[in-house]
Amino acid sequence: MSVPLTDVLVVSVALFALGLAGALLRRNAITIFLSIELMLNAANLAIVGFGAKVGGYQGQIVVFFAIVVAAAEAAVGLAIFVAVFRHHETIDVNKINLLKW
Amino acid sequence: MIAIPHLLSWLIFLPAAGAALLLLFPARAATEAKTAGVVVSLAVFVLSLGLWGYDPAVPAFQFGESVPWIPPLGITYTVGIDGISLLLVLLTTLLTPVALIFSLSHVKENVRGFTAAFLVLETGMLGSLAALDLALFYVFWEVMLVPMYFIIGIWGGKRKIYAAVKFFLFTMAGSLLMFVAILYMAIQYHRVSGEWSFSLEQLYPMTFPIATQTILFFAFAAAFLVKVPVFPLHTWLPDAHTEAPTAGSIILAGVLLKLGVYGYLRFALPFFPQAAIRFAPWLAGLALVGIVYGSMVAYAQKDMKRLVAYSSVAHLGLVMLGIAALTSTSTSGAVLQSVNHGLSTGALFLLVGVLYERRHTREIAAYGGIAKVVPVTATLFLIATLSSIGLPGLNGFVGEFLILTGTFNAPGVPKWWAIVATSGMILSAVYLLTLVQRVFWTPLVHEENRSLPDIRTSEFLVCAALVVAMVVIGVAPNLFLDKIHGSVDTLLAFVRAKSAAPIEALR
Amino acid sequence: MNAARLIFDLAGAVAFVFAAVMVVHRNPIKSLLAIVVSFFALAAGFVLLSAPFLAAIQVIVYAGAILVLFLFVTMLLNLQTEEETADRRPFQKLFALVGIVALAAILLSDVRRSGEITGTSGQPPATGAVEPLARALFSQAALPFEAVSVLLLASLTGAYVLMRRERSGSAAP
Amino acid sequence: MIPLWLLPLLPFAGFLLCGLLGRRLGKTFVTVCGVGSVALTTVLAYARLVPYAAGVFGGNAAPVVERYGSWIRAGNVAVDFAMRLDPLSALMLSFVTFVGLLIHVYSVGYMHAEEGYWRYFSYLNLFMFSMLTLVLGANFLILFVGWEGVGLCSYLLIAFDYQKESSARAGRKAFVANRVGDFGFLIGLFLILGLFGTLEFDRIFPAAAAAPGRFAPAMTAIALCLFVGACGKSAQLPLYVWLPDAMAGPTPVSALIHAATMVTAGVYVVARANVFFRLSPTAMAVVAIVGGATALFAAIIGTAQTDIKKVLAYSTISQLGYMFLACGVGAFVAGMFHVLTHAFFKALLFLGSGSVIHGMGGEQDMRRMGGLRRALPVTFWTFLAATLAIAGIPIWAGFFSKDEILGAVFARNPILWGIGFLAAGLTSFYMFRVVYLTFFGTFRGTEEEKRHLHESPPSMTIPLVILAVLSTAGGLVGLPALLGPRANLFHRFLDPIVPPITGGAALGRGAQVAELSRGTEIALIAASVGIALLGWIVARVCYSGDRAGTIPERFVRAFPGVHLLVSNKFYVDELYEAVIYRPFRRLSRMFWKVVDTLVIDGLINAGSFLVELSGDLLRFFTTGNVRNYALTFLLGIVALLAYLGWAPR
Repeated sequence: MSVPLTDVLVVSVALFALGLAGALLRRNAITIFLSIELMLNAANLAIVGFGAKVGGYQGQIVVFFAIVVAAAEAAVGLAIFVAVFRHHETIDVNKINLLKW
Repeated sequence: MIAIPHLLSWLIFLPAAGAALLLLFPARAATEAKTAGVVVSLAVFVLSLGLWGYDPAVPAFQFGESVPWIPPLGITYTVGIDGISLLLVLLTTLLTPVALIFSLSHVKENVRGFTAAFLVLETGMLGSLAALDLALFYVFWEVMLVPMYFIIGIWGGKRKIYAAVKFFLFTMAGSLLMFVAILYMAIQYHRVSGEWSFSLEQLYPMTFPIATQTILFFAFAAAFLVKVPVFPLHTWLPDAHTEAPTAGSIILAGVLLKLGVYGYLRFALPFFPQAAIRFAPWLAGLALVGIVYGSMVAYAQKDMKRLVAYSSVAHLGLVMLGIAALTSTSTSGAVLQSVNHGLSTGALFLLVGVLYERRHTREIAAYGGIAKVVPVTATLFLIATLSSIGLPGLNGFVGEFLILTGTFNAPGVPKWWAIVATSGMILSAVYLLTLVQRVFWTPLVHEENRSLPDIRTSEFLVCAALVVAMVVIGVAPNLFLDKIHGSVDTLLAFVRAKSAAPIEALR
Repeated sequence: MNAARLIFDLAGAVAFVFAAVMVVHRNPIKSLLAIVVSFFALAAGFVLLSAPFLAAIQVIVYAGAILVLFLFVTMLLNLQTEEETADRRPFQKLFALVGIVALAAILLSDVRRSGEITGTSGQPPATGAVEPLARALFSQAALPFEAVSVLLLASLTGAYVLMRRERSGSAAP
Repeated sequence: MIPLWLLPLLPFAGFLLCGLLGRRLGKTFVTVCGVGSVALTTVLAYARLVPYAAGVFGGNAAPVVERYGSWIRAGNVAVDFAMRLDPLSALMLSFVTFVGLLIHVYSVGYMHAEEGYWRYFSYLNLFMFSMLTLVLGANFLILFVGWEGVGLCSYLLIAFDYQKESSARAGRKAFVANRVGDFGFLIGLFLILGLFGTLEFDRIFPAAAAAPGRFAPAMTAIALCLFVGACGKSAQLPLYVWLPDAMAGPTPVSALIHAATMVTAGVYVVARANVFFRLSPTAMAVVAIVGGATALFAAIIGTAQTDIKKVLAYSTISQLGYMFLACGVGAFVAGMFHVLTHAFFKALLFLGSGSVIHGMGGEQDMRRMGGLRRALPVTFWTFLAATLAIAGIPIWAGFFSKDEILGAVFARNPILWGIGFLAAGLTSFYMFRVVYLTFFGTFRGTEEEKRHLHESPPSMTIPLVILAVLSTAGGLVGLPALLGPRANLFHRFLDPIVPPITGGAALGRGAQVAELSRGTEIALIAASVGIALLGWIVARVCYSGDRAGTIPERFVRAFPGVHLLVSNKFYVDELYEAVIYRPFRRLSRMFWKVVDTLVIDGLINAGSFLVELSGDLLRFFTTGNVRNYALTFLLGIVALLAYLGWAPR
């Protein structure tokens, strides 16, 4: 009476691919960031799935930490967006090339 | 003389400790930083005099210390000196306070950093000279590079960045090759003995097949010959010397170049005797080219510091020739001449610095006829020049004579080596006396030179110290040769034994 | 086919659909709301994988705090819809699609082998109780836990520094 | 017993005192220190010399060697601080100290107005130190210390007036030309060291003399190398060019260094190493030919010079040539005899010319002088004595030495004798030309100069008189062998240092003149007196009386090419400029600009350019667009996973 691992992983891969598509194809930084969060969650799902299959709580602990890191990342990332927006009046990543040279 | 325990370690780390201490000073305490630097370096000099107790009768490293440093890899902190390094150590401890005292009144910006860089440099130099563990040596060798890079790059002249980067890349390229060779040797040792060790004591007896030896020899030689520098690896030197602040030039010419010579004698020669002997004619050839070519290019220079820099190429060519000849006489002469060159060229750079600080140009054409305005500077400059061109009675002659006669009478060495090298004696007179003539003699044409102030007391004192050393070595060279001689003989005997053939047979 | 699997698949489908909405929608606010829904669905999935604590965190922290932070920022910046400028990067799109498909294909091909994984840890399967999780967290993972708290502090500071407006003309002393 | 080391060290102390304190303590101090130290040295030297010389004449000629410990000790080189007194060094010591003292005294008057008075005396004292070291050194390396030391002092004193471009240049030229000689000298030392393992005179010379057959093959090289050094120091062809320029120095310096003492050091070395030279006929021939050629060549140039000091300079070169000529034919003693007499009369000539220049207020051009006989009587008479001596008029010193040389040369090679004979005539001619142009006729200078004309102070004239006496009577120590075998004191004194050589390669003999028949000898003396008188008469006809100058003018008109060539010193300086200096400068610049900057740095900069270029190319991958980076990341991961998935497990 449990969820088969295959289902979990399929969902995870699907979500991950979606997140990837968003990150690569969208130009709005917020959306890209959200896509990245989505990928993170897809990974979390896979880990929990594996954890349930293997047994014990290790998987859940890892995901717990992943969520905390995601929180930290969100805080800093959003702060960067605000700072960038102040300078450039946009967060369209096509128009921001701070990382050039 | 009271024996001070751990004298070498004190010498090596006292400057570094001083540098660390300096960083606690407030950034604006320039005078205090300078004074502290001078005091520390003078203390090191005084301490280093304790090394004079070195006993030449004992053919081994003395003042030795050894403690494990990185045990899993067999890396130890092993130091000790013999007759070859003794004089260079003393030269280092002498020239560092000289350079710092000279800078007392001339360096204005970030004095604290400047002084600290010098002290770290001194640690690097002394460590390199005393290290008897390849890994330790390599660490100190690289430690020298960094402060010198900053000294040129921050306190240098107009093209300082170019010069600093060039200096860094040239020497780094050489020493990285050496690093690979060091690792290879340690791995080989591990393969043979099952242990890790980088200490000279363990590695000296290793023999390699001639093909391997050749490659390793070239890797080591690359590091040392760039530093010397041997033609055609010398082009970093004029730029570095010219752009470095005066104190930097003094140390660069006085000590850093000698470390190339020292490294060659301490490592390249005893590790790979067969390769070293096989390529000795090539080394001698480059040295001879260096003598003639360096002299001629020096003659063509319009910039005082560049001229002196090229003269270093010529003089060190002579030193390398003495080493390539591999006789006791010429090699002893080469070691002594290294010290001599440090003194005379150090003094020349110092005095060029004296002029530069007053007039802010190194162009020879901007001077002329100033002997009347600055008689003391002119006299000291003349003495340094005479020392540099090998006037008997001053230090340069003793070294030159020993190198030349040792080379000339070395069995199996073609006579023309020494004959060509002796022509350097004529050439050095040509370019250095021309410099004296153009700078100090002939009519005074530039009005702004009429009011040049003469040498300051502090500058005079350090220069006088160098002059005294020149005279002492010139008149009583045995004081120094007796210390050198035994170690050189031991080294050559080792080389001969290890190459398992008389040196002559391998040429 | 058991009920748990059915419910999980359903939740996965919901998560996928709303995630797709998030990716496709040009209005960032609506994208945000869509992903909140997606995360709720994922939380449901966690419950089914006997990780109720994570489900709670997913709802409270992720959806409730982090995404709300996103919402605030988005509204603060007053971002409306993405500008309709033509994105003249055909190669970017092409390669991205190829890459995504390839990655998904590789991952899915590996998923087929997931049946090989068995419970080898020797530990009993998770029951969903919070207490053993807490025990594990504060004993085995005590050090990472503390480290993560420092990370949070650092990110807090970083965010503060980044957000601070520099007063023009007042150079550092 | 006065230790020998004291002799050089006294002037050295004088040098230090004058040099370090002289500027502050003033002229009196400098005079006391500078002259006093040399006076003391002279007194002490004679106190040592007189008993020694008595010993030599008493048949006890053993050289005295004093050792003061090791100087250089390394490998197979061991050199001692050691000084040696033997007849040869005793001879040199006697006139170096004495003439040196006279010239110091003379300088007090001559240099009294100079700003660099202290500097002058410190250099002069340093010179005395070096010269005494050179003379007394008991091995080649100590000798070399003095050898280089006198070169240094010569350099410093020529360039004494360093603010004058010409003086500064002349100083450097002298030093470099000397260095070229020293180059050969050093190679010679290396050879000696290699062959004998030591440089000590009392070991190498007996060794070579004891086994001539063994050492003879190497001797040509050694002797020629030493001779190269001698050529540099003693201004022989082709290295003589520095000596005429050296006249830029103060006149007493020219007298002391460039006439009486330093330039004869080369002859001293050849005489010192006579054992080596005599083992190599080739080297002897070279010495003789170079000496003879120089004697004639310089004498020819001397006839057309107008600067009084230049005439004397070329005269010096010519006379030095004589000395080498003598050595080259094996008459080392005769050569040294000429060194001695030359020291007296040439020093006197220079000091006399100095007195003239002093009286003329610095003018050196003889065309602007004339009739100075009345204004400068002492100078005139002493100068005349010196002229008679150098011209070889009997009873004056030069006659004896020159005659002995010519006799020895005739015995060996009549062609060389012809050269020497011709040079003797030319010498007489150009010297009397100087006398007539300077002291006879009417004054040709400006009115102002005429008013300024005055005889020099006693400090200058007294040395002149003393030297005149010596120039006149000094030759009597070396009476010709004609007057009996024991008449020649000089030979009796010096013969011990010319040891007999046994074996096939031996060339020299004790007394060469004795070989000639009495009749030949008398004929030779007559011939040389005759040519000396002929030179005098020609000079008188050309430069004195009513038709003064007309004959030379006619000569110039008849042979303009010859005159141009001679008065321009055969264009040797120009030749050196074109063949040596200019190519050297060009090559130096070429090395710097082309080899260093273009080739070596070019290669290195090409390397760095490659690095930069690849950086520039790779830069296009950093678009700055985040999505590009992410995409690259993704593709990388796909590639990695594909590799891991498909790689064989």
